[in-house]
Amino acid sequence: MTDPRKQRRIWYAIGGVLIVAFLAYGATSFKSNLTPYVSFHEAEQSGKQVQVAGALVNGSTRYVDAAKELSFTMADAEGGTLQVLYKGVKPGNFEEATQIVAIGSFHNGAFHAEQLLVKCPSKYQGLEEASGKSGSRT
Amino acid sequence: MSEGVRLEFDGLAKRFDLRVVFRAVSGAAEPGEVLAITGPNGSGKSTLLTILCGLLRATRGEVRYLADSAEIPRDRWRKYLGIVAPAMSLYENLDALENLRFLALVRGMRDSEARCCECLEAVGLDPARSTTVRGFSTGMHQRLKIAQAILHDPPVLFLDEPGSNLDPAGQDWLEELVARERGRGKTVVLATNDRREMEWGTRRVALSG
Amino acid sequence: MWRFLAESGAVFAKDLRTEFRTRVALNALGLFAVTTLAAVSYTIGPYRIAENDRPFLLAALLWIVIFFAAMAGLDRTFVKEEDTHTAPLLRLSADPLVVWAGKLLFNFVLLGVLIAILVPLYMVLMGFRVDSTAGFLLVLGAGGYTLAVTTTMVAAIIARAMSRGALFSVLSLPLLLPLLIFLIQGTRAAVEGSAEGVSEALRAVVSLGGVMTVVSVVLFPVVWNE
Amino acid sequence: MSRPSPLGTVLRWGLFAWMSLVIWAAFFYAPAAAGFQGQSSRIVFFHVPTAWVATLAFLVSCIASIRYLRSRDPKEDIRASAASALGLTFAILATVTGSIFARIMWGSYWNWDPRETSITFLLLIYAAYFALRAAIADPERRATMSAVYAILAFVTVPFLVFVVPRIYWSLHPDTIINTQGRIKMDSRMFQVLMGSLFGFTGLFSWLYSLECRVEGIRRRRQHEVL
Repeated sequence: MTDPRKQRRIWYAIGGVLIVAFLAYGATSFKSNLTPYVSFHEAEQSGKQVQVAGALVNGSTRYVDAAKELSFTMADAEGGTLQVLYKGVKPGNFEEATQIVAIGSFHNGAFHAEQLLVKCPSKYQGLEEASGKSGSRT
Repeated sequence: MSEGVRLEFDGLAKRFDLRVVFRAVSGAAEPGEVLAITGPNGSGKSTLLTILCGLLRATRGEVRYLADSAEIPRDRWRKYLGIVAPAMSLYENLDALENLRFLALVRGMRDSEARCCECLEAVGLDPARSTTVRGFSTGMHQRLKIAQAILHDPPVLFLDEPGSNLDPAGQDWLEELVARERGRGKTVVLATNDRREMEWGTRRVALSG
Repeated sequence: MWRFLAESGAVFAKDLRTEFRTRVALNALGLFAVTTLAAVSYTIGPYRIAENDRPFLLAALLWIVIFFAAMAGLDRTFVKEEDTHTAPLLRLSADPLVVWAGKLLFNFVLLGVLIAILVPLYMVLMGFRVDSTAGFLLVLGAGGYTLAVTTTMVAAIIARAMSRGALFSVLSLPLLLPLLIFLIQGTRAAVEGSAEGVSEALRAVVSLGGVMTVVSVVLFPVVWNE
Repeated sequence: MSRPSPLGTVLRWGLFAWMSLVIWAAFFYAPAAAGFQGQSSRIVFFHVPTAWVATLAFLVSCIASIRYLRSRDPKEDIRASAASALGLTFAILATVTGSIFARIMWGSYWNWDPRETSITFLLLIYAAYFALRAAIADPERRATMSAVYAILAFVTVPFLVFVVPRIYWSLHPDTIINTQGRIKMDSRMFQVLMGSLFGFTGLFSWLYSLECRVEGIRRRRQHEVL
């Protein structure tokens, strides 16, 4: 109880440190495992409704217009692949997709997607530059 | 806490959104004095008292509590004051003793039980100590409020129309109480329009409407 | 320290005693919870959700019911002090942090009672089953605390305002939405028995609760004394 | 009222010229980006700066709130409310521009992409902030309560605005400076974007000073009544 103002400042400093500590503690948990995606392996094992994310394998797309059936192969970062079947209209920018999320379940040897989310190339680059480099992404 | 407290306020003004309650009110009260604040209805007597006891911030101006000319910081004022005001109530669902016991506990008072009973006796509520406040008459409620204000024996007492709803005997007893507290070096601030109560004042601040 | 505990205990005991005599807050909370639960159970019921969607949807619905009920009653302790004009005396008598701790404890216990009644009912009515009971209890406990600490702060703010009814939920929800997201994920993980998922969500909830606690300790006196 | 200073006049005209240049450059200097529908990538020059200003305003409002609680200077309250009002405006602009972009690129105006979610929370908080201000008549109390709420919001919102969009996979194009810390942008586009960010920040500071002055005059007139 020497100087109340000094004391208060110390308490505020402790409070600030605590807040930062709590935020840091939480942030690690957000980063590590809060994504909704599962690995291809897990999707094949569980057969439950899951979300998988991966890249489109070039040239694997097959689309039957009359039946509105789309099939393609997805590849994950470790090089694993997954055959995906989707009933419905092919998304407009599907061929240009760099990354795809498929929501559905694995059964009868393929992943049956009920919904597809398509991420477009998000490179803010000029049309002419990008077209020369397409397909050579990391 | 036997030392006396000098109360000063200077240039106080209060405005609610568009309504100006008062502008530039100043005054002071020494230990052993009774400061009477008078003024017609709506002149801001109760508002002034809430500002003086630190429950409301003034738009402009300053309030100071001085003990031996050392200023008491605002967040400690509450330890030095007791207040009776119409706009403040006790817990309706608790009985008289429970109310005082609770207030004594949160004030961190020792041997609170004895002190609570003493205060109840002082205001003449001893027979009603286990009656729920909901069942109190307005006069009894007023007495309990006074008991609550003197519970911790504060050096500053704010009394906002303390005699309202009291019977003649109660008013006599109140006058005695004020005189006694004054004699013990307490600072009393009294907001009233009652002619008799105004007489108790040793200083006066008159608010205009 | 002991003094602090004794004094906040007194505030808590006072609130509990008045609550027992009137049951305003408990009725508000309980009736709200039971009504929403009945509506949810009637319109959705235990079998209308596909097996695959159950963990997530049932977890989401459970927390929505709890949050709804919380919005209905957790502001009572502060609003009642203002409405019955007892707040000024409490303000002059007690240390602000003592009031905060007492009220927080009261809200936490109130939520605890609500959860203790609601969750078994929910399990029966919705066919809700949990794989990891310990994880579920931890999520409920941490979630209840963080919910209580946030709403206590917002309730203290709105008690000093006009037209409070709607204001309480308007002010609370933006602050509580992240918590809601984490709690739903944690509960879902508990349902599926994923210890890892539970611990991830718990860390997020504890982090949020910790931040709120620190901020409340600093800011509650400011709000309360205003 | 004092006459506007010559420096202020120069700055205002400079801002006007700069913003005109930015608008011109956004459409004629920068190229269209690959993979976007038609010319839709150009919205980035307006969408990103408005979102940035909304966040900046939120930060300014929070700092002013903390300063108000420390100094009790009504000027800080004016600053906090002025920054919040601008923040709300720019958050709405960011939402609208983003929503139009979403319609063109993903086929729906709104699909709760994480970034759409986080801006919604920002909007909700701003809205709640003004609901609170409207509900308190006493100016000192209004200033304190809204300052506390702004700080409460500020400690919870980072979870949503800054953390959640980075955890979840999002349809939203990568931020300019991505997780690897590399700038992924055509140099001409980058120049225009930086110019636009600078211009919008200037626009914000001009509007902010105007807003503060207007509110200051409004209050002074009330004080003249006093």
